[in-house]
Amino acid sequence: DGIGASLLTQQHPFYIEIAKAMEAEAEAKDVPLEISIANQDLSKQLADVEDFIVKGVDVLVISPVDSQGALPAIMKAKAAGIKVITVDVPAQDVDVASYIGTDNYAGGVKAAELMAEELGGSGKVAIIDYPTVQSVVARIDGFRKGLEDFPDVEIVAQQTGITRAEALAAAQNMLQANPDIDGIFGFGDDAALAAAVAVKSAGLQEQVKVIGFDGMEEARNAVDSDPVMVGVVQQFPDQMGKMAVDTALELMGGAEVPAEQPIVPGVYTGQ
Amino acid sequence: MTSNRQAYLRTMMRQYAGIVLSLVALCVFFSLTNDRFLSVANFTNIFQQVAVIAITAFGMTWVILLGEIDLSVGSIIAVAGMVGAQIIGLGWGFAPALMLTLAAGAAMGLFNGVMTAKLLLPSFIVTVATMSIFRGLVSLPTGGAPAMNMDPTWIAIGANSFLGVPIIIWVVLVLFVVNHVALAHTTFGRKTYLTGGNREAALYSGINVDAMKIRIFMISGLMAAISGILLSSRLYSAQTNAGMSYELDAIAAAVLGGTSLSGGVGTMVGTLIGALIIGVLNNGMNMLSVPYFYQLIVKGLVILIAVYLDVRSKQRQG
Amino acid sequence: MTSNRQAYLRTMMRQYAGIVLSLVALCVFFSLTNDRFLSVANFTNIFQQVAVIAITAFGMTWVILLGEIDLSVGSIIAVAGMVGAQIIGLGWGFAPALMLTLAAGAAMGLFNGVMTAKLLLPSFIVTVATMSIFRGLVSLPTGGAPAMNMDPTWIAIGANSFLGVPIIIWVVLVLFVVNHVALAHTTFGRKTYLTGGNREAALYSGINVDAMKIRIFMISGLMAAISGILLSSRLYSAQTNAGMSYELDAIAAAVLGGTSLSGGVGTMVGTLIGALIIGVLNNGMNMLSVPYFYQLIVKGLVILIAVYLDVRSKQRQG
Amino acid sequence: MAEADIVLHMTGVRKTFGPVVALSNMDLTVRAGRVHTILGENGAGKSTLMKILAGVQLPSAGEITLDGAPFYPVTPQEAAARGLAIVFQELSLCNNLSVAANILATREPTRMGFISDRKVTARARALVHELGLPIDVTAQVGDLSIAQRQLVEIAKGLSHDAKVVIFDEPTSSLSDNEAEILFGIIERLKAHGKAVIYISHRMEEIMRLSDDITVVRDGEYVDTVAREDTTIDALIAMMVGREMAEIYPPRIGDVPDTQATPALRVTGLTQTGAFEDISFEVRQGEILGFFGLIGSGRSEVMNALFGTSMARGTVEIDGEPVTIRSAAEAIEHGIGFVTENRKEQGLVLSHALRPNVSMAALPRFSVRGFVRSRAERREALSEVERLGIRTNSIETVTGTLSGGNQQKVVLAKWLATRPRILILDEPTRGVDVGAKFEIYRIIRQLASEGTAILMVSSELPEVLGLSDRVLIMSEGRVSQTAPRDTLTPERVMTFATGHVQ
Ligand SMILES: Nc1ncnc2c1ncn2[C@@H]1O[C@H](COP(=O)(O)OP(=O)(O)OP(=O)(O)O)[C@@H](O)[C@H]1O
Ligand SMILES: Nc1ncnc2c1ncn2[C@@H]1O[C@H](COP(=O)(O)OP(=O)(O)OP(=O)(O)O)[C@@H](O)[C@H]1O
Ligand SMILES: [Mg+2]
Ligand SMILES: [Mg+2]
Repeated sequence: DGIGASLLTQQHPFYIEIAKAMEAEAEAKDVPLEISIANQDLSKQLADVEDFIVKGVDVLVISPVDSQGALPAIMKAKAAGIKVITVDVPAQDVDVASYIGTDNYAGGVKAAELMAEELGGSGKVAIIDYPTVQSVVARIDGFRKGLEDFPDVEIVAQQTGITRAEALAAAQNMLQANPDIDGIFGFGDDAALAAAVAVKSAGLQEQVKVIGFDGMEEARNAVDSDPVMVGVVQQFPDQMGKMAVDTALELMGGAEVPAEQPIVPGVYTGQ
Repeated sequence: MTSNRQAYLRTMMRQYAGIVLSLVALCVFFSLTNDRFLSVANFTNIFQQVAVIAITAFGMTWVILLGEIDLSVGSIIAVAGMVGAQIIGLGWGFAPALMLTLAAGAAMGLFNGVMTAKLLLPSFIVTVATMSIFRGLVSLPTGGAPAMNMDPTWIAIGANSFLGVPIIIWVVLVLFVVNHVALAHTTFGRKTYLTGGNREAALYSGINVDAMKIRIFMISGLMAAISGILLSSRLYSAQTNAGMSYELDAIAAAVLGGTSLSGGVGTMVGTLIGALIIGVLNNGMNMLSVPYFYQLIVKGLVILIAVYLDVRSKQRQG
Repeated sequence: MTSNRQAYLRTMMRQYAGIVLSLVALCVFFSLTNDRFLSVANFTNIFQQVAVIAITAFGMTWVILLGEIDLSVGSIIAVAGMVGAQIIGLGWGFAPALMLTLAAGAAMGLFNGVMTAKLLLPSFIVTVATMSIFRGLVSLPTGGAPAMNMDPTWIAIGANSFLGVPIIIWVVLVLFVVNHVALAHTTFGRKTYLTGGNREAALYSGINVDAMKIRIFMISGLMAAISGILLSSRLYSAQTNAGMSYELDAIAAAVLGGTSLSGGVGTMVGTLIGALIIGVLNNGMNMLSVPYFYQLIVKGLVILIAVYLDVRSKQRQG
Repeated sequence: MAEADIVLHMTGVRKTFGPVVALSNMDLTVRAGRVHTILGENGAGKSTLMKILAGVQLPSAGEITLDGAPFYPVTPQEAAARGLAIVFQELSLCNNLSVAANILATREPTRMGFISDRKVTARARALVHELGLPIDVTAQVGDLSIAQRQLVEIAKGLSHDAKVVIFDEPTSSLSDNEAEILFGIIERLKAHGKAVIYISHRMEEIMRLSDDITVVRDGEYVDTVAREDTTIDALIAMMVGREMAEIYPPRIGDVPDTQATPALRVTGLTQTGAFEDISFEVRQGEILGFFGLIGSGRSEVMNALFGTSMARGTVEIDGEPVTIRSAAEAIEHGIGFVTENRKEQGLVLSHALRPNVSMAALPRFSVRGFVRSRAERREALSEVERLGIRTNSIETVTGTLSGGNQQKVVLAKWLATRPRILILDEPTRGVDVGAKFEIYRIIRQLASEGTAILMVSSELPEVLGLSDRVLIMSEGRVSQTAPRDTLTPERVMTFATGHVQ
């Protein structure tokens, strides 16, 4: 009994924050909570959920490795009479008790608006992406869509940079190929922070503006102190984690909960 | 004859003493610390979770026995799922999808085999390269997004049971028996051992070493494709990052089971036990809610200890 | 003497013809397709990006020459960055942090070496296990989050230049020379070739094979730690997932450079060229905005072609 | 003889490997300035004893003294430092390095801590020159023939100064020319007052070189005799435990009809750089000996016949022209090939004896792809019996057998294919006298059953003792083919050295 949480990674501050917030709330409300980490591997996530079912948890909190791919895990849990809450990444084609998460697409649009504003409505932009993660794909889609309103802002390059080191190399090489880049959008804090380093090592800090996504502490500090980092779309993992545990408790108590509990991302541009 | 059989049993005991001990010790430990561990439901879980690694490891065992290595199996797992999903998506139906998926697996193995045997490239580097190539290919149809595969028969493989036992477990057991018999009792298996033991001597004894290599990489590709089918069936979808780094788990299972990376030594029985050790360990630590990073540490330590026990028990008695 | 030198040059040509050809072909292709490729700034980029792989590959070359393998280097890279960040965090200052980081790398290598040499476990499985163990350890101080390391000297390594050349490049060049000289011109290097060529013969010649193994795994750990320092310096932080799967790139660099995975054959020159091929390829494809999945495919194909050219040029002339 | 001459002395030395007793009770007294031969059957424990002296293995029990002081070397360095040099039986060279690097391994001359390759080459060249060995020190060892590697092994063993020099079967892969060089070296060592321990199965050279001879049987000391006080027959009797009248058994039945279609006819076989225009024929039941000096190309011809290397020319089997492109095709045509290098081309050393015996004849031991293990076991047991292979069981790992017994396993493997044409390349390398006789008897037997036999050998007595006709090769060409009874050793040597046209 209690809550079982299957999170998609533990090597990202965003998820560490969610896990911390959940643990703190579970402690405060005195409810058993177990967390397992799927390490971006859907079959590990399925195995984790199966193990939760054997252990007999009451509520499953899951941040799917993949919104479609989580289907069998969620169906198995539901078939075993377990209530399911999705966090951060929604599940497709299956109803869950509640979804708590950032609207990534909207966040991407906000990033585009900020970028256009910083560039004064015209300039060349590069993107660092991570094409196999859907929440990231939604951000990039939102960003591209958002820029459509600014015809003078042109996307000249898009490369993949999953880890910070890869993002750094990708940013360096894009800047080398396109020295007239004015802005870089990184799909996450890591990508943006790496891009900022690349900008400085290319000596382009007067020219290039970097915008990130996630808004963890390190990135917010960078926005405060580093003129290259002009802003970051901010998610609120602490709220998400707390809300997930509270919702789980309500479900355990038999209460009704809203099917969607969106958390609107903010835009952080410094103090 | 009796003394022969006894000698055989003694050899078996000696051969598997170390890893069987490790497996039993793990099971005892987990059942003492968690009362739900020792249940039919949980053992079904373990077997299902371990199926993909075990089957891939069967194929890997052939490759390693030959003194080669196949690092591309993780990518083949992903390609297989994607081929299946795409063909189901075209509406061709289950049987053609299954056949073409298996054929794709064998074809990727064929590519590895030909590169290794005919161009004389080291299999390590060939399969590092094809690991990257196949991983790139898998993403082309969907641009990196997963492809759903809701074909009812496809899903049934991972979800249904036969005679009360999940089909996945049947598949593992049947493939185990087939691979074991082929390795231990056929001339093909014998030639594999001989070629792995001394390639040149095998060549001089009339064994077509190149053909062996090609066939065995095809077996490895085929086994990986079957793993890919099971995986995508369990997940209702083909993930482009499916099977990532499974090659290491498959190799670890084979080596835990006593397969020597220099070729010529190893058995399917050992590989199955090796895969079960990995499965029991993952499952048991989940049941105990061991935090993720500690799981990594414990897993590494258990592998070290199990291999050590294996090596030592062989030294002692050998 | 002149004829000796000429013979030497011919050997060199023959030895590196295949990969030098590959490297030149790549450079020509990229400079034709992108006019900013052929610039000092870009070659600085390439060298910086390739530094981590190259240095790790230097260590890996020793290990492979001995006939062993070290899959734990990627995790050691991460641990090194984390140790540095933690010690800087304690306020002990740059020099102690540097020393302790290097010591940590050597200690992890020592562990690998002792397991391999003294417990007679295969290095593949030992380092698969320690890859997992070290990756678990790296996350313990921060629970998986990155640790900032803003020590000005630490950052300067990755950001500053000396005589107009980035310090990182100096580090690569110095380590290249040191490793090359040690391998080609010292008794230690000679013993490495002897042991990798024929372990038993080395034993009979009185070489302490166990001690060689331990020392060489320590070298590999040390090189990985230096890579970890450079990486964390360039990123201002220690990432817990740093260096993931770099072991494969390092092995690929060494093998591209003509190092034989069965031991006894290979050079540091080859490894450096191999690392540069990988670096030029990544850089060039980024500059051409090749989509990610196509990059994976092209990278695999280029590795295959380069190794093929290498093998063929040796067969022809050898 | 004065006690002061005694350099090395041992009593009750014992060595076991798990259940295997390699040495049970060994005594030995070696004196300075004398050649002390150790004689014993394959697997008697000779090499094991030498490895103990060389610091490669530790004795399980027993006392050893060197110059009166206890001597239990733990490492090869320690043994070398105490004045011991050894030429190992099983080649222990690194194929990836040059001859010079191998000879001076771990003793490379350095300059300020760095190896000077020039000095390595120069010193190795000087040493090889001094020893009078015909080897190029800059060649890669991997490119050398077995015989040349043996010479390198000798140079390596003699690369440092020593009081006691051990030679473990140094001539087993040498032809007489090189062997003569070695005997000269041994004479010089003796003259310099070194103690030489010598192991060989060639009785003629033992009688020529030795001063003292110690016989070992089943790991146990039998006796030590002075050369003057004994004869070959007496030694063999001591060693084998019975009398042996004749080493070369007589032919069974008549020499085959010269009119019959040859089982194998080769015309104009040529491989550029290795051999040229080789023509010969061999009939069923005939033994054709191939003699020549090292590197005369005999092994290359055999490889070409067996399909393991390519050559031009025509090959006919039973009058039908055939093309053989692989060992598999050769075996299908009924050809068997006992290769000269048993470690590399002959055996899977890590595997048991049983699968090694059946490996070239798998179709005989299988039905519909499944191995018939009972038939396989029966065959292995009967070959062990027939060839007198000294082993615990047919499941013993071949790598742990003594060298001579490994050679018999290679023979067993090819006998199991029931070949119609059998190529034997140095079939008795490293085999003891008793076993040699057995092998010769089997060769005779096969011939009488109609097998055509090509026997390459560098041992002249063997070639002359067994062949019906002898083909002599010199520098890749056939310099003479003649019936056995028209040849004398001197005539053969003149053809082999190419001094007659
Ligand atoms: N490492 C080992 N493990 C097990 N048995 C061994 C090992 N080394 C040697 N033996 C056994 O010890 C015995 C003596 O072997 P050894 O090589 O000393 O014989 P040998 O007298 O040199 O024979 P040969 O004349 O054939 O060279 C043999 O029965 C052999 O099988
Ligand atoms: N493995 C090898 N690689 C390269 N060259 C070789 C090899 N083996 C033999 N050779 C060379 O081929 C030539 C013919 O050697 P081969 O072994 O056929 O002669 P052989 O008459 O059988 O003499 P031996 O008694 O040494 O076997 C020699 O010059 C030898 O150096
Ligand atoms: Mg011997
Ligand atoms: Mg020969």
